[in-house]
Amino acid sequence: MTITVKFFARLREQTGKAEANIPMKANLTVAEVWQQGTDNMAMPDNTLCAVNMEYVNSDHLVSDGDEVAFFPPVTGG
Amino acid sequence: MTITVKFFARLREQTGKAEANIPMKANLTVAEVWQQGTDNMAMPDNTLCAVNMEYVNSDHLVSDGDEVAFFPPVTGG
Amino acid sequence: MACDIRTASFDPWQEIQHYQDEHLAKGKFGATASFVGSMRDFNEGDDVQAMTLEHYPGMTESYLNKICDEAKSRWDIIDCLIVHRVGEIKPNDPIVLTVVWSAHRAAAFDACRYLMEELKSRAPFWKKESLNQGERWVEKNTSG
Amino acid sequence: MACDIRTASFDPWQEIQHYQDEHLAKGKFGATASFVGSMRDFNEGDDVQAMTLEHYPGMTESYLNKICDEAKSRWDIIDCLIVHRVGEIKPNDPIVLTVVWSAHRAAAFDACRYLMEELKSRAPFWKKESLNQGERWVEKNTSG
Repeated sequence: MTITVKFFARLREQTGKAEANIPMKANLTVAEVWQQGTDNMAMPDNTLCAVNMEYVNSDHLVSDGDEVAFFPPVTGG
Repeated sequence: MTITVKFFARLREQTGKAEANIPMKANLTVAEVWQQGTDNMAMPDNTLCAVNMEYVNSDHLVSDGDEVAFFPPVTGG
Repeated sequence: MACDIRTASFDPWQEIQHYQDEHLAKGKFGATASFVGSMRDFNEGDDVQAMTLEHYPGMTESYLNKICDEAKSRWDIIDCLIVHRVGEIKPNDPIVLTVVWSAHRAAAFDACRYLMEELKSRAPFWKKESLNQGERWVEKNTSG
Repeated sequence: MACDIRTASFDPWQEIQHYQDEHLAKGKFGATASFVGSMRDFNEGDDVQAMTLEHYPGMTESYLNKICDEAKSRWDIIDCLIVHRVGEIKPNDPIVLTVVWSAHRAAAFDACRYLMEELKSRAPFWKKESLNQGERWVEKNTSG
């Protein structure tokens, strides 16, 4: 009954971790996953969120076993 | 005191020649160069004209020593 | 259709030739549009010594494939290829290659540009530049 | 900047590599857009065995250079290259290569496409196809 949380790039450096696990509970949103995964750090304005490798909004509800990722604007290419 | 006339591609085949020389005279237009160079063949509708390797209209006046070229729509690339 | 993430330097022109030899039927395509993005030694007023490219393994590949599928459904193209570098990169190194093969040129041009624009805005990669003064994350991609 | 007419088959990817090695300063360009037009074995409903490409020596080179100059004045590009084949051509042979190098991608994409569109509409080349039933001139280029 856990959610895997991943942080990339600048957010990995700011949170000081690449990955965390938090307990699953009912009606958990991506924004709440951020709060629990970061001990209530403020989420930077331009943060992008993905659940199971698909982009979602921060009010998206997670399910048990989901992988939730947070990262800054992408800069590839 | 001559004009060099060149025909390319389908027009070379239709006129039966790649090149001709016609005498220069005053107020000679590109259209008249065609007539003299082809023994009064009708100029195909989509014919392109160039004088000294620059596109011109058929009413362009030629000068002594000019190279006048006639060719169909271009199909390179 | 192929989307590759590379951890070592690649030669974009050899990539195109190899992919074409293996996957494209001779005489069936008339247009090949390609784009290579390579590392400049100068950005936003500063000399850049090197760059580190990070990605999200799994999601990156998934989005590159998604973008290729979208291009194939929007334009009449025969095949497409994306190669993208990650890890430590030096100036002049190729970073990204996008290639589209089609019968006629408009589809190849349009789809090749689409691949690049979508990759730049959606594929999870992040660049960190090494400058004389230290390191800095590239803030965001400009629209093309 | 170079515009070459070739009477023998050429390898577009080697052309790009060689030109780049000789003429482009490393680390100064970030974008390379290219287009290759190659011969298909099928056109307007018929199998095509071969093709003969005629040009107007002198005027063709002059127009290719003019088109490159126009691209350089319209967009912020670093360099460009056009290679075009003439003579007897077989299916799958490259016919034309256009390449543009620039700092940023929009200029490279725009200028590369401009080179192709202008070449197709203004450079004096003519194609004659060899079919099973005999030969035919290609009537006109379609707009891209």
